[in-house]
Amino acid sequence: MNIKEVIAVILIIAFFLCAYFLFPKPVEFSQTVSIILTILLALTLLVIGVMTFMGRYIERRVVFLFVGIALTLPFFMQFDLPVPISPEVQAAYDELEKLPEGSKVLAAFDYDPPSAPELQPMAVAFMKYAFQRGLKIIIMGLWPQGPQQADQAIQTAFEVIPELEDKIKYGRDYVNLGFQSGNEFVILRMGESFKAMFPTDIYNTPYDSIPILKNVKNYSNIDYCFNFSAGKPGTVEWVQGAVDRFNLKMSAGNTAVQAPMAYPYLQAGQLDGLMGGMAGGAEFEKLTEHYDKATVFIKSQSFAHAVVIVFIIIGNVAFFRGRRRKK
Amino acid sequence: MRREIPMAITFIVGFVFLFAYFIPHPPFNEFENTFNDSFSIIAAFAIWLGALNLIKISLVKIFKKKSDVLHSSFIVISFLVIVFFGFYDGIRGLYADPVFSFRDQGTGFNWLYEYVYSSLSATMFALLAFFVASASYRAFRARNLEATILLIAGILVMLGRVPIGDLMTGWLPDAFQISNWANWIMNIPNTAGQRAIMIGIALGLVSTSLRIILGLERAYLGGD
Amino acid sequence: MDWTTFGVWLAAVFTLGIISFLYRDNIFYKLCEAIFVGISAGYWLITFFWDNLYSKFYSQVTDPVDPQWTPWIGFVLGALMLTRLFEKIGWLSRWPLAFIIGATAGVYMMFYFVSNAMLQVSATILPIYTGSISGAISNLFIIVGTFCGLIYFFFSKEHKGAFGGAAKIGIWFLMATFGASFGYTVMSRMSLMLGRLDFLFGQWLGLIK
Amino acid sequence: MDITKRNIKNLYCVHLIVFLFLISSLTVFAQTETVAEEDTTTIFIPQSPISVTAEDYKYDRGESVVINWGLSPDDDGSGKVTGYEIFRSEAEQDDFISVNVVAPGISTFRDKSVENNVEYIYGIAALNGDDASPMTLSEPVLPDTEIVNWNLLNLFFIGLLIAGSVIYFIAHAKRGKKLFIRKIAGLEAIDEAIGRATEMGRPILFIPGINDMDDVQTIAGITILGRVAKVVADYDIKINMPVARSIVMTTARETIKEAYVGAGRPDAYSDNMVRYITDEQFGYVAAVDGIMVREKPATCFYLGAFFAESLILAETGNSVGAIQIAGTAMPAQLPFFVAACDYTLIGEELFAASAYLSNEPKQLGSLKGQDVGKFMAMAAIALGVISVTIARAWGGSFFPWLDEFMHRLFTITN
Repeated sequence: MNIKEVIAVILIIAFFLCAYFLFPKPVEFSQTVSIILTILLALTLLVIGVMTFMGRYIERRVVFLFVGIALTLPFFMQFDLPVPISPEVQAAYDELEKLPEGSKVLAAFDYDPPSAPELQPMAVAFMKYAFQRGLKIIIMGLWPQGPQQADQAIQTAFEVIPELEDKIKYGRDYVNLGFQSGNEFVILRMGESFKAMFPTDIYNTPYDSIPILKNVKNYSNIDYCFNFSAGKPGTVEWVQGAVDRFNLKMSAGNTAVQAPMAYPYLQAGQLDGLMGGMAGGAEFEKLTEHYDKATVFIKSQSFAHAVVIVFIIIGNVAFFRGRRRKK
Repeated sequence: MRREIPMAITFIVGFVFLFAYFIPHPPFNEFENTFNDSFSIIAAFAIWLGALNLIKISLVKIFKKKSDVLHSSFIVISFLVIVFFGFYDGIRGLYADPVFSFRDQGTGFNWLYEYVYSSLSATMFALLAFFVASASYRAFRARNLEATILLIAGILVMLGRVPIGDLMTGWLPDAFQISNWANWIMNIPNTAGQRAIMIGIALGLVSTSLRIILGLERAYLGGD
Repeated sequence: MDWTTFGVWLAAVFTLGIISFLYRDNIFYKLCEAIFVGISAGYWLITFFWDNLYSKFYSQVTDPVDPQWTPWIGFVLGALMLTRLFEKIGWLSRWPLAFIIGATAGVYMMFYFVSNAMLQVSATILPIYTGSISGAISNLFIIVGTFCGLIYFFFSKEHKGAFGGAAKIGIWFLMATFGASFGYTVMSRMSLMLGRLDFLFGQWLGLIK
Repeated sequence: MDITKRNIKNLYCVHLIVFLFLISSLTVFAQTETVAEEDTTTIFIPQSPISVTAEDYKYDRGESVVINWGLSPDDDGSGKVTGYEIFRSEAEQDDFISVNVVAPGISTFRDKSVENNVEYIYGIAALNGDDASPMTLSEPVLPDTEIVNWNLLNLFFIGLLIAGSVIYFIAHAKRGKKLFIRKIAGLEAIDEAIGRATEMGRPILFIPGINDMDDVQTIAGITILGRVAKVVADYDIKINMPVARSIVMTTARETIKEAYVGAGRPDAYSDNMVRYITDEQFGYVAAVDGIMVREKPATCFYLGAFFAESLILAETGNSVGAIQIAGTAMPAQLPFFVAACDYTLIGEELFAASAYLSNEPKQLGSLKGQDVGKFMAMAAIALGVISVTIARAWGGSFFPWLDEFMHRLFTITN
């Protein structure tokens, strides 16, 4: 470690301590400042592009730096962006709209904290919407932390809309069955009996003494299923195990990585609707008119995408330049 | 005999499980479940092999080779700490009233999970944001027609799925809006390509499975 | 300082420690990584112990009402797995391997065949005549794309002539698919970092409202 | 056909027509009546559904019953019937519970929540908002378990055809018939890649994905390892194989050990060639990354099921200048492998790899069998598309039937 690096580390620590103890909270940039910052960012990228064209290539840490800036700055900026609704999110929403009040919806939470940034906004919006619509929610998870994520989503929903907390009763309006290990085999066995897989809920209440689960034996008593999935087991397993075998009706919210793989199922009608990643979350928030995290994050997301695209172009400029040289 | 018995096991088990799919009658309908449970139990045994291996390597480094001492001792210590809380909370939970699980809120194990494990793994995961950007910068080149198609599809999807796409083309007629193009790419070429891959994988899987069941493929038993 | 605040600070330190790798490999990152490797190995050991060994074996076979015998299969095979620790009888560990591999082959064959082959073929049977030009074009693309994609995967015919041309079209569709996957992956990874930044600037520092 | 039988059939037709006529006139009558009723009171109780039948659903585990009923005469699309509620009771108990509600116009329901070998009676009531007609009851029904699921007959046949062609070509090749298999660049490159490691005196890194042995991709990766390990044992190249699953560790050790035994030098084998790191994805990747940077492998193989780590692995491998050969059936990870690796096996090619590398006729025969499967899929798509297009455009009777048949053939009913 040289002296410059030591100073840099000290400065960074000082910055975070100042931010923790001294900064006014929350920090917000005015619109003018936001626009100036955006223009500055664009200009530096342009300079890098020109430099590359001249033959001076940047190292990858510069890319890291720009991605970091593009992700962080919009948190503090004041502007709104239009969110277009894609047909598959609209379809998911429409299917939910069609359900009459009191319909039983199985909500399968198959993700963990590392993938929560993408899926939690959808989950919160879904909970808010479902509770306001009076849908009955049965929560379960094939990932150990899924049910905890569901609990957090419900807590957030209650914090944002306080009147829900009085209206919604555990056991009557929703139940959390908890986690069960066994991946796709849990899905298959639930086709015969939910109770066999979840003898009690997460609080050790016996299955039969939970009001919402009265007359719920298996998928045939479920009106709809919504799956939040970050990998395996997830939407693919639900489609193979529950939709194809037991004709369950289902929509899914997926991390963006998973989403492209789900499109063939969507086109084949095995899935009704699909929300992919942060964009899907933002669209769903717009449809349900509960603006929250995803609507804020989508701004950073846009900036980051723009930066990545610019770097792809810069990379290709360097590539073509190098190729012409060789010739 | 050392090779024949495992091959016989593979053959019998493979065939029985395959045909169980068509037979809803007990006990065949339970076979998938039995396999899954057995696999879980075997995995629970096997992980001891793995964990012991990891700890052995770390201890050898600390005491014999004297290299990476700090690094290896952190591995051993953090391993022992979470294993201790895992067993302690788990056993405590069994005898408590009401019964609780080792991963319930308020246990030491859960605290370690929430603040140590999950923040470390989430950040590791999040580093990919930077790596994906640098990979885009360094690897995604329009080398030939195929690579160009990949790039164009990728860029259109990236633009179309976030609001900037609409900011750029929102004033144009529907057919020229990037978000519509992105939707089209996702729903048409992507579906077609994924489908070809899926059908291919399914067939490859059938053929590989058959080779395994028939005993043609036995590298896992040490080749021929 | 209560445990939660301490936990948030600790998490923030670990988060910054891992991020510091972006500058270059350093001691701070190495220690975070070591803790991570140790913690995660222990985490899975514990999870497997309670979720699999305890609830799928012990509590099943000792059930006072309806004790099961099938978990013993897994137990015996699992125990055979541990024979690897002893040189002489280590070859017995091939039995559980043979069981796992045979069963995997048998169980997943039909699973995948139904969802990934049969139903996808059925879903590709689309009319080219739909009454609207855009619908017809879309369906035609799906059909041609799937068809040519399959041609690309043919092993027993050289990619030459018309066949080669079709395989080429297949590759284009595969590349468009990969492009779409790539775009979505970028989106996904950015979101993950947003989650960590939200933790740092929101939950920890409280700078975001 | 027997003449009397046909006559009887005709007689049925006449009966049916008379019956339908009666029903429709009844509906008209009922309609006028209800309009009058609606004027006086807002409560309207629809007429009960006619004739309810309940039958055991065939070829299942005795877990479902199919109920059919004739629509309530009031259910004419005018909205006077808002749905049907299905009730069920165990026979001789008269304790009806509501099973489900279906939309108007629907006259069938499959109750999948019954117990095997318990006798049930079903009742269907027509609904109008909160009001319901009296129930029409069915005869008792006993859900039963069948031995074979004949609904899967189409799957069985298609599966048999494909499995059969795989086995046929294996047998065919065994008899010594020559089979042509096109060159797969990624697999041709494996020998070259191993050779490079020998020349440079650097190790080979082999990653079989991060899934466990219960994923066929991992098995495919291990079978390729079997081929690679033979060469490795012959030339005594250092192989380094960090793994994320304990069972994979065991299997991989077994595989490499046998390769060394086969090469006649069991003493050169060491368990340290295969190391378990951790089941945790990123803990594992971080460690593998470290290994790559420190040991600078000449060649990296990534063959198996990969997730997010593919990007990091491929990038790091690229930066240490290794030749990289990747193969996976995870579509989301393929773009990164395609972009950053020298050769990539896409989906099915991964499964074909070990057969291809073995160069044994019987293994290659199975690839030919796979091709037959693809050909069948393509033929089915072509035939189906033609029939559905003609059916849509011109109608007729044959093509709609063919279209229906093709869809049926490739659909699974449960």
